[in-house]
Amino acid sequence: MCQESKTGRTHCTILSNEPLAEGVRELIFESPAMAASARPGQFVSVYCRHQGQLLPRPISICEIDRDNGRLHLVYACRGKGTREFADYRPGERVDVMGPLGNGFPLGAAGETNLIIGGGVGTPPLVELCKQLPGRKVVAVSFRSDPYLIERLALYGEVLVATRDGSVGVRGNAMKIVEDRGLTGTIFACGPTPMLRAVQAYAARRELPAYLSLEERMGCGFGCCVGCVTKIRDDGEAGFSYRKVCKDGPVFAAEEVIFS
Amino acid sequence: MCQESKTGRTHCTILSNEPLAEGVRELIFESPAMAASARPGQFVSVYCRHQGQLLPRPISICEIDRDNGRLHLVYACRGKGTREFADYRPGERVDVMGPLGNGFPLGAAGETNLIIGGGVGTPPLVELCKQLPGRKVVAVSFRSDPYLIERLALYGEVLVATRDGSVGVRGNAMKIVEDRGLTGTIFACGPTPMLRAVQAYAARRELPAYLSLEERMGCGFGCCVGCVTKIRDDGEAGFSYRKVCKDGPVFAAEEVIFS
Amino acid sequence: MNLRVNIAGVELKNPIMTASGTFGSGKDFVDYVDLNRIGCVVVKGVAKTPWPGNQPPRIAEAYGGILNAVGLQNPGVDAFCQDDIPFLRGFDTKIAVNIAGRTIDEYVEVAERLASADVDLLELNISCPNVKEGGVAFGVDPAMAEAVTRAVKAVAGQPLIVKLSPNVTDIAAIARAVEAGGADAVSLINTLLGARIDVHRRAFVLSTKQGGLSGPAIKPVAVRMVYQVARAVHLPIIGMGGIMTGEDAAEFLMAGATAVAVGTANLFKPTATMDILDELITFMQTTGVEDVNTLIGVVK
Amino acid sequence: MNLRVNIAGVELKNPIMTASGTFGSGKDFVDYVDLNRIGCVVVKGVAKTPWPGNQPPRIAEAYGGILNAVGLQNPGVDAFCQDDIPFLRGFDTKIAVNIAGRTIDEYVEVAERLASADVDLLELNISCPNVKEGGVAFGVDPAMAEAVTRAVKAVAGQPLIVKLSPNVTDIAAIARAVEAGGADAVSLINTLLGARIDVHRRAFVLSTKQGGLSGPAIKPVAVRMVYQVARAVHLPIIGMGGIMTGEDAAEFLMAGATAVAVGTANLFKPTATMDILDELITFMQTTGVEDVNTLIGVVK
Ligand SMILES: Cc1cc2nc3c(=O)[nH]c(=O)nc-3n(C[C@H](O)[C@H](O)[C@H](O)COP(=O)(O)OP(=O)(O)OC[C@H]3O[C@@H](n4cnc5c(N)ncnc54)[C@H](O)[C@@H]3O)c2cc1C
Ligand SMILES: Cc1cc2nc3c(=O)[nH]c(=O)nc-3n(C[C@H](O)[C@H](O)[C@H](O)COP(=O)(O)OP(=O)(O)OC[C@H]3O[C@@H](n4cnc5c(N)ncnc54)[C@H](O)[C@@H]3O)c2cc1C
Ligand SMILES: Cc1cc2nc3c(=O)[nH]c(=O)nc-3n(C[C@H](O)[C@H](O)[C@H](O)COP(=O)(O)O)c2cc1C
Ligand SMILES: Cc1cc2nc3c(=O)[nH]c(=O)nc-3n(C[C@H](O)[C@H](O)[C@H](O)COP(=O)(O)O)c2cc1C
Ligand code: FES
Ligand code: FES
Repeated sequence: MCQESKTGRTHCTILSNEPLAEGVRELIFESPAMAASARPGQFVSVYCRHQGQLLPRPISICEIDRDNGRLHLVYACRGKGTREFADYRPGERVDVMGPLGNGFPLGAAGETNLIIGGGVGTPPLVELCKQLPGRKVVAVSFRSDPYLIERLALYGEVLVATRDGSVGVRGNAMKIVEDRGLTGTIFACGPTPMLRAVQAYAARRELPAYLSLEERMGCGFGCCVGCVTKIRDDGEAGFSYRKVCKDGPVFAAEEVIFS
Repeated sequence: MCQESKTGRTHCTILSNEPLAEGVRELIFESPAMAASARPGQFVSVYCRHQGQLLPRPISICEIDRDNGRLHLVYACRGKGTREFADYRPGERVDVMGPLGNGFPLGAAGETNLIIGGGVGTPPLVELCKQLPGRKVVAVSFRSDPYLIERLALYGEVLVATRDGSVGVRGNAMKIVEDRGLTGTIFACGPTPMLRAVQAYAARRELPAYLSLEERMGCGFGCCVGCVTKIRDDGEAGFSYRKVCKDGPVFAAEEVIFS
Repeated sequence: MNLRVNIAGVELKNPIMTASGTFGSGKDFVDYVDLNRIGCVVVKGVAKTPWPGNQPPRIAEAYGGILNAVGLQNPGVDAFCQDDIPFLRGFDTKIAVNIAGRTIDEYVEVAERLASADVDLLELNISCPNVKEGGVAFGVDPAMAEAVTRAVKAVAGQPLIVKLSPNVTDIAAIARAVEAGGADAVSLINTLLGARIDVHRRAFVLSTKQGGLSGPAIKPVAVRMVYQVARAVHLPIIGMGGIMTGEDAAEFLMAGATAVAVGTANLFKPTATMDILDELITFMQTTGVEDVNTLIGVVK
Repeated sequence: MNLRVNIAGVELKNPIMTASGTFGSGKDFVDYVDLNRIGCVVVKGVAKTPWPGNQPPRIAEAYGGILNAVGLQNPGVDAFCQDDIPFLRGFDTKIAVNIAGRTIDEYVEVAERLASADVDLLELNISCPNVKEGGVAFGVDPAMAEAVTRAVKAVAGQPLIVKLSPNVTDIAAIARAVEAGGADAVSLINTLLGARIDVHRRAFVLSTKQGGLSGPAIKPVAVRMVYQVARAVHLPIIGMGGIMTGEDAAEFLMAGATAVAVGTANLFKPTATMDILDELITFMQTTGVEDVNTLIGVVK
């Protein structure tokens, strides 16, 4: 049970923390309040126990289990924080704050939707596929060892690429999309080079596209102006810095300036 | 089991961490190596999990269970570190380094020994009484709620005082000693005002006396010169600063300069 | 129990303030905090015209703290007056405006614009390490610090707090200079200059290479400086730097601060201001302190 | 893999040194550390005659660090030469002697006494915040820093490292001054001035009120200063301040240090030097670095 309150930052009980692939784990924790309000594409801030490491680790919500009051996160063990998370055991507590950000615009769904993911950009696409209306084609890529494929396959056709070619096409998800000339309303989450390619492809084909961005965060809820990204506007400079945590993490592709 | 190594600082498994009195607990942990070499009056450094709090907490060894490879500590929950210790559960690990310091000079035991303790100065007296030869009279005082009395009673007569008079004499252990005019070779551990009174009493009665001192520590093993106390010498200044952690914590009473 | 303190004639209901740049103008906190309970909200730095701020990454983690290089992104004083003052005036709390500038003239223009605005205090930021012209030159040179203080004080419509940089050899000298320049109060410390390298990417984490270190890691430096400044000037002091708990707040008061500001703690615990206020009250209760003013400078 | 680095003509087998005052003369570490594996042992500050040091308490805890006010307690240069040099010469490691003094003459006398001693390097401590005359005045004034460096260099029998204080507005200026004075290398940083108040006792924790802050809390300040100094002078730099891991060591090398010193980490983990060396080697292996010298100053 979560101690729900207006603290924002709550102690939540861990239900499971199992490996999904090499260096990738799924963490399930209890929070009826968060599960009740969460939307696809939102994220939560997970805090370290190590009190030298004070910043939140933003992790997308992979699945929302409203019935049981649970959230599922899928995370890669990379730096000090996520490697710490890997050791958590069921029954232990973790400090979480969320849900945060705006998530994907479900109302923008087309008849056909092209869902594009790379690596740990894939997790939020599971709940997105679950809730997004319309036909869904999913193209996802991984370094070598794919995960979450079966869950995505519940909602549409899934096309897989791996960097080493061990599973599916060799290359990244955009190679599949380009080779097949796939179209539809695009929802994408993944590394910046992939998102840049999505943006170019969407522009060329004149497809509506939404990109979920990453940036280093200080607070995760909008107060520090730490997590900005360049968003096109009419001002003198042609852009202004907007907050990934509060104004995003999802932005319309044509607004985003990758620099 | 302890991962014994030359690290000095070792992960030890906690076997028990039960309350003995209001705000006082006994922590039992496993360490065959430490148990094999420990002597009465030595201490260990216990480290916090909170990585903002890096300094060791020096805690005296209360009992040495060589047969089972265990050490017993008895600690008061006072500041941030010891309050953290209070939450540890059996099966969890704690970082400990030791045994440290020199302990009580067992060879100095007299025919009659006067063992004087106050508050959390009492714990090391249990193992001392266990190992010290000769007759033992024990005078100990507490704020209100005495502890470790039954264990001390195994080795000699125990006289108790409490500050509020709720148990035994009202006052501190030195009141008992003075009132009864007790004599013998003195071994004492407790708050500075009590040790100062012990020193004066021993001088007046010409009794040999050994005092276990406290000071704030940086390292606990002698490298930082942080934990010094004034020890009489022949130099110009009449004293030099000696390390409580390495040269002590026990010093002959006539050497100590309380300032 | 009395929690009221007085900063240059402005009475705060309690000594808990927010540190500029860590609380926006409070809007992001209404879900977590009752703004009516905060002594004074110090808003993020406001300049004459909108500033874009620095490129990302603007945030790096440090042990017990964070490095930031926000670079005073702000929408300018006009947008501030229009959007933020009415919002904050909806609550029973004092408002202090942190002023950013690149030249004396720019500082003066913001203060002039605010002279008729409905705010309670001005805080002159001559110590932002994150923009080349963010006042840092003013903050490290006593003569320049005095000059900019004097110029802004001449046009200020509200009592003037000057915010000091810790990146100096002698902070007491800077404090004396701004006192001579007419400051009504000083606040300290701003962030310590620091840097972090990502050894895998072989590059600085922050786009600006160096940034400002804040959080509990800097608290001992801040307490030392508050104590030094309290001995050097007769001005009220707003103490800050790594305050995480009510006892931390009490520590700054005892070192000589009249009020304290909570900064980085807001970022990872949005209820920090309330929690710290509650803990300060508990600390006063358990130690028998009737009036918070009796804590100020009690340690000599 | 090459780990050898060269400090002013003295070749260290690896870039791991100890920070003065945190390792004694190594005797307390023989149970935990193979001294033969340390690039250079920098011993605790040594003065002309024995110094008693400050009254206790000398240690206070800070978030992610410690405050110390040891005050350079030491037995004097004669006792050092008699007891510590023979001990350390029993190991295959370089020896650097940290020199403490109150006046230029005192520094000079220690250096003269050591000129004929069997040690490899001298480290001039003009930055100890813990004794009124512990050189701190020399460390914050470029002209004085240059003067004391020149005087000691004139009599030094070994290459001279000058240890810089971080408690200055412009550390690059001090570094340039000691370079002009003839320093062969610089080491930085010494501790940051800080203080801690015990709010229950209403008193400073340290007997000296303020002390020196060290440990991971200060690392970002240290990395920034190493980078600044590397851009200001042509001398080899020994980087230190909060190094806890091999990656921390790599960070200082990349910022421009030729070698690094491990300080506070020794206190709560006596194997720290060995662990950091092993981790640095692992870091080099996994990132394909053949020669540690290629890391030095690689981040621009
Ligand atoms: C909106 C959003 C959603 C995300 N969703 C997921 C997800 O579902 N699964 C997943 O595995 N990862 C996700 N990430 C990336 C994840 O936040 C980082 O991998 C993680 O923060 C790294 O922390 P660390 O302690 O392992 O690394 P460290 O290097 O120790 O982290 C140091 C600091 O840098 C920050 N940081 C490091 N890498 C990143 C990054 N790529 N993006 C943002 N901050 C970073 C950390 O949060 C921390 O503050 C997401 C990032 C964002 C911004
Ligand atoms: C040789 C020795 C043996 C001791 N044996 C015992 C024992 O058996 N049982 C027991 O309950 N206590 C004992 N103490 C006291 C115990 O070390 C402190 O109560 C404890 O360190 C307080 O830590 P804290 O985190 O609760 O307090 P905090 O105030 O959070 O501690 C902050 C820092 O101050 C140090 N510190 C605070 N109080 C003391 C103190 N009285 N002595 C030394 N350092 C202090 C802490 O170690 C820490 O480094 C002993 C002290 C010494 C020196
Ligand atoms: C993200 C961030 C932004 C900041 N922006 C400003 C600012 O605009 N103006 C200013 O005077 N100080 C600014 N500061 C400094 C804080 O107000 C405060 O002086 C400093 O962070 C120390 O306090 P702390 O350790 O409690 O954060 C900023 C600090 C942070 C962390
Ligand atoms: C207990 C202690 C004693 C110190 N004594 C000295 C000294 O005698 N001479 C000196 O130059 N620096 C001294 N220092 C400073 C360290 O050498 C080092 O510069 C500083 O602690 C920063 O490194 P760290 O964070 O790794 O400890 C001392 C530091 C500590 C913690
Ligand atoms: S992380 Fe603070 S505003 Fe986005
Ligand atoms: S605590 Fe370091 S020498 Fe005693």
